[in-house]
Amino acid sequence: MHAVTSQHEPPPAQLRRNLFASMALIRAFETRVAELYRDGDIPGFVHTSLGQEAVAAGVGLALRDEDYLATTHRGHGHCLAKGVDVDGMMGELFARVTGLCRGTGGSMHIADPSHGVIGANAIVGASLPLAVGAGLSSKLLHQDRVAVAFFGEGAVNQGSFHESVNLAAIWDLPVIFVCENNIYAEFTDSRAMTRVPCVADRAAAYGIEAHTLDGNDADVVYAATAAAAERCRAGEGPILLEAETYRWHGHYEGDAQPYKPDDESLAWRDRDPLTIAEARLVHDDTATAEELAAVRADAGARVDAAVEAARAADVPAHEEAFQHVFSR
Amino acid sequence: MHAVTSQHEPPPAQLRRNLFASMALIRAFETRVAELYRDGDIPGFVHTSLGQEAVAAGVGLALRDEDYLATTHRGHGHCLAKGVDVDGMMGELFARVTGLCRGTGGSMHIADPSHGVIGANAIVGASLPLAVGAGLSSKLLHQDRVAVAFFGEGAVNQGSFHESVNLAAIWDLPVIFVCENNIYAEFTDSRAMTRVPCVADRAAAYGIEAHTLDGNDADVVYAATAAAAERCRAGEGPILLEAETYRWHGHYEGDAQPYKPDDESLAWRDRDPLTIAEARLVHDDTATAEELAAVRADAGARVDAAVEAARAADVPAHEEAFQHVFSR
Amino acid sequence: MSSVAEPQTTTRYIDALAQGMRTAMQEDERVVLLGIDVGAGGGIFTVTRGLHEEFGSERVIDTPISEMGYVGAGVGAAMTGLRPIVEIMFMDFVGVCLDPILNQAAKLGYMTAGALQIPIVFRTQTGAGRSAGAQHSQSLEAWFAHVPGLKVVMPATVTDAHDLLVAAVRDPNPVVFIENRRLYGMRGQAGEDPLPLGQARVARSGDEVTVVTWGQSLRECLSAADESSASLEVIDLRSLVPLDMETVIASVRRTGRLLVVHEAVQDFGAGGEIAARVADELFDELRTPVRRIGTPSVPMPFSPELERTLLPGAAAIAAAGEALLAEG
Amino acid sequence: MSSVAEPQTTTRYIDALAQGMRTAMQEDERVVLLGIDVGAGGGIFTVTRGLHEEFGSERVIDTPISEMGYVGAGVGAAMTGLRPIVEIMFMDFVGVCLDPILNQAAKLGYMTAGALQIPIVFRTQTGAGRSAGAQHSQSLEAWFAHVPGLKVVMPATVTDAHDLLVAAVRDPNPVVFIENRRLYGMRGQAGEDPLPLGQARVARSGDEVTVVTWGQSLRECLSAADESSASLEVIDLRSLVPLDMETVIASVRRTGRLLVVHEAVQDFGAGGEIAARVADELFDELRTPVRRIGTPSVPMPFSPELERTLLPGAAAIAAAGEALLAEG
Ligand SMILES: Cc1ncc(C[n+]2csc(CCOP(=O)(O)OP(=O)(O)O)c2C)c(N)n1
Ligand SMILES: Cc1ncc(C[n+]2csc(CCOP(=O)(O)OP(=O)(O)O)c2C)c(N)n1
Ligand SMILES: [Mg+2]
Ligand SMILES: [Mg+2]
Repeated sequence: MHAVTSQHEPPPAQLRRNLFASMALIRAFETRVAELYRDGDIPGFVHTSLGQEAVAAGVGLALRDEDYLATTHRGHGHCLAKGVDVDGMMGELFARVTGLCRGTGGSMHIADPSHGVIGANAIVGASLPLAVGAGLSSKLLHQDRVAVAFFGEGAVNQGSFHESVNLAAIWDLPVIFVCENNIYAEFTDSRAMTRVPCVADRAAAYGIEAHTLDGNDADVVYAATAAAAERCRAGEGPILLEAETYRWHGHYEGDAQPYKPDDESLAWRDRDPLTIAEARLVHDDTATAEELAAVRADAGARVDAAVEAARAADVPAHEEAFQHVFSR
Repeated sequence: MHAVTSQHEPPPAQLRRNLFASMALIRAFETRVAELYRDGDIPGFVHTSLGQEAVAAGVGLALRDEDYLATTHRGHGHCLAKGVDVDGMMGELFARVTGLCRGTGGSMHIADPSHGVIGANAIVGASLPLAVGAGLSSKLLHQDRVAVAFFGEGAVNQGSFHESVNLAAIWDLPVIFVCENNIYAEFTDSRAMTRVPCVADRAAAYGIEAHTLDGNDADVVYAATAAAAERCRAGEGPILLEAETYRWHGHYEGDAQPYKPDDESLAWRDRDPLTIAEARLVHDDTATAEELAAVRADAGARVDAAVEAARAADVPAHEEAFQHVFSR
Repeated sequence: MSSVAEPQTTTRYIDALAQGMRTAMQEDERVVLLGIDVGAGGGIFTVTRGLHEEFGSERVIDTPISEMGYVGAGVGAAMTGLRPIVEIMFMDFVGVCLDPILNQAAKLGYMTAGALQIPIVFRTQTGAGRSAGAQHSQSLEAWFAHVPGLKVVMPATVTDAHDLLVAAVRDPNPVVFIENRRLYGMRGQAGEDPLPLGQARVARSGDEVTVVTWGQSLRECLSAADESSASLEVIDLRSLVPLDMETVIASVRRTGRLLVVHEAVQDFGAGGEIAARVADELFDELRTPVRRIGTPSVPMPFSPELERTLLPGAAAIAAAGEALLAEG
Repeated sequence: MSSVAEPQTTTRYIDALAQGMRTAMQEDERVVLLGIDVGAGGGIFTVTRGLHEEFGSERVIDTPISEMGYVGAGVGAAMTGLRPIVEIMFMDFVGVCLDPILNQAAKLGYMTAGALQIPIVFRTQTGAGRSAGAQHSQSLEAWFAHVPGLKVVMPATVTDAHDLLVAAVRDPNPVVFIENRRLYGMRGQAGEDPLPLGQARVARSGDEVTVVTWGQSLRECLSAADESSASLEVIDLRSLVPLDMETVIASVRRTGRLLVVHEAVQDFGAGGEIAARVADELFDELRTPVRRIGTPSVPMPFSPELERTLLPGAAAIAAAGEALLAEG
């Protein structure tokens, strides 16, 4: 792993508790989704973000509700942390009318513009230009909104990364490029796909500031994002944050991950973002172990309720297939 | 302009005379082509490389006949320096059957695989992946050939630049990326389209060696290319050369260039690559002024002959339109 | 729009386009222009000349040569409150920026069950016949018409250049707006009264053969109507999506004969759709088979002679009309 | 290939594809594979499993997520002596890598009057019906068939998966080779005897209605033939370019009725071309109008129920056949 630094103030106590709660919700959601998918309850492709909860929570909580967020095939956590409704998300995964997209989108395409989420994207690298456009809107409409593009380290090799970061740079747009470097892109160790040790180093080509962060420490991610958002709102242009983290599960649910060395997986499991947060919260008396266990239990119950609601909901009627092809 | 260094040995005397002859041929060709286009003798779009002769000559003469070269809409000089036949080129610009492509390609699409030229390209940035592929062939077929991709500084903002340089880097391919930085992309000052002062700096994102060169000094370009080709043949992977130069004419013939400051144009005219070479050749007694004048006159005569031959040649017959859509 | 010479005091197609953008920008502040050299340079074909001065660099935005990035940013901006007009300089360049059109703009409205609206106009131009070569001559409207969620508009007259452009900007959906550069200098009546998209126009009445066309081929069809001994009714479709089949069917019901003409390659072109629909719906009423005239399946050659060989012209259209009449 | 259960000892479509690549790689050293995770990972659908072990990493090459770069490099490699098979993981991803196919591979042979040959296979797959969402479900074969210079092949049987792939690699031209992932598990007769491209196959004889189809729709058509009270003659086109109209015409001449079926969107799809040609050529012989069945103009929704609503299935095909018979 690359040297990691954080030059920012840690977040205050309540916020740290909220970060934990957000991670707990994502953990519960993704754990449950993995089971549901295994059991054939959810159709399509599913990519979970287990192990990466700190990035989602740290970024999501540092943003305002009206800030924009464009995400990827691995976007459940990002949406949850941004405040998107759990029932709406679960309903969407179940392809029910209660889903945020009424069943037309699915896991890879969850969107909720009412919370600034302008879409999850199944095209690697496509989130970046969209976020640049959202940043352009914010700037030209004088809206003080920040736009975040999430993407993986694999997406950095797409031309759209290059073009988008450069555009945001020359136009001084309020865009935060958040690269979740979980080392793998599908079955490929991304370190073999570049000669450069970390993604943040590649930002130099665009003349923008970039930081490599411990992506399993929500406090660190939060602080860096909050600082970046402030910069953006001050009109100082884009910034790139590389969050080093790890994908616990396979690329998609069902992938047995033969390509990962065991010791690597184990070492990262030891760096569970929830455990890290938990230990620190308890250690500095911000919360008790019991309180945190209750938070986890609440999250589980919340997700259970969402699953029940989704199961009970209707599937879309035949005619819905033909709606919304065009707006009127 | 950016600081320019050359750490290579200057080329020997005969080679320097050849570099001058190559530049003289390009100068004569492009000057004549500009006139012919103005007079309506050549159809389509024409982009000349007047002022940039030293890059073409320096690169072209440092390569072997079998080395590959992929070029751009502004590629006449590159082809000439690589040894492509003047009659075939002029015939192509006139859309005659004597043209290298029998009139199907034209100025933007001159190609001559028999000299390694795998095509001029009217899509900005498209030369790079093609050269990467040629480098891949050379490597896998153990051919010891080098592949050169020419492109402008404007093309650096295309995703294909990013993807191609990275591919060549991770696969250690024998590819020389030659960026002709003539400051402008069409009517746009490219310095406004990046925050980074020079293209060579952007190569750091791929972990490859890069040099910024005085692109109006053919000796410098030659030496750098020869060294790069040697590296490539030794299996040490790709390299990027940024040749700083200037486009004397408009983006296309006919463009009045209102966007260029007069003093800038004048300053670069003072740095005429032929004059630079001439002065040095005469100064160190490698050639006399008379000899060099004769070289220029010969070049002019060669081009005149090509024009006459092209004028006299047939246009392709109707049926030729339908040939070569597929190979058999 | 007839082939009779127009008075020189009327407007040029190119000015009507500029006026269309001006109208749209005046009536809605959220309309912005993005593209390569659309700003200070006024556009490579001078289409946007004057708009930068009038509306400033916040609304008329020069981009780097990063089509994937800026077209995608346009889509992101359209989702978040702007109404961008994004220029893709040549239609052939969609090869480097298709994803934002195909997978983002066309689908995100549907995939979010209407939560996202994407009011964007992709302005581009096509047009063979001036030796621009195979990479600068393609008419690909059929591709876009085949993608659910995109509207596809091709103005064939000066009036429509203005009116359809304004209508496209007012439309809340993504519109691919395809100009033809061979029409840029054409003079005609200035438009002012935009209709909603999707209404074909009987450009010339006749009663023996219906000729359906769009874009620059309209001129050829009108000339053919002048020349032909058959009485041709010429219909300008104006848009492929929405497709006004009613006007077509009504005409063919009267004439009993149909010829579909387009500049695009005939094989698997949009003409097949029109032909198939009419041959189906009017099976019992057609006097003769539906015929199509398009470019043969050949990349467009540079040679002016070969290009003329391939492009559908007035004489061939007139002859085809007469042949149909002779058939039955 | 009929809908009757096949013995489990026969080969799967996916293995036939692998065997096709193996055959091609064994018979010609210049054949190499390029794509995301095609190597050590064996392909996201396991299509290339085993090939990396067998042929090594010089011939089975894992790429970064840089489609524009590696597809373009494949084209460059094809021009310079290799015969690459380049995988584009989902057909939808052509949005990020179309230029090398559209503007390079399809045109450079023609534009060089045959001096360059480009023997490359673009392997890709499509196939809706498994809730992959709108960005992972598109069938865009009509696009490629509309581009002169590309061959377009769609194997519908296990035998053809092998044979057409080998034939595609042997062909000296660029071939877009479109698999359907819903066929991957299908069992059938292993192929071994490649025919040249361009020969349609009567998959099932009948004498009342000709049904022309390709790709996975063949299965639906064969089931429809089983179910339908009309006698359907089912023709598998196998390739759109070259297009074997003779087989189609011969059949329709006998039956007097034609139904064209494809999974792609019906509007402006390839079915229009077939329908238009037959309606023209057999104007006097058709008993009923030519009908088409494709997907309605809607982005493919995630919901399994909505997806089923849209995709052409055996029941609808059987009914359409019967309706034609009832009509005349
Ligand atoms: C343009 C494109 N190419 C390939 C894919 C297939 N694909 C989906 S996810 C993925 C890996 C992405 O890796 P990374 O960006 O690191 O994200 P992660 O999955 O690790 O979160 C690939 C190759 C795709 N969806 N889009
Ligand atoms: C993909 C694409 N976008 C835009 C263009 C239009 N275009 C042709 S040349 C050019 C400028 C290229 O600038 P640069 O790369 O610096 O090369 P130069 O002309 O200076 O040699 C542009 C924008 C194109 N041909 N292809
Ligand atoms: Mg990753
Ligand atoms: Mg330039």
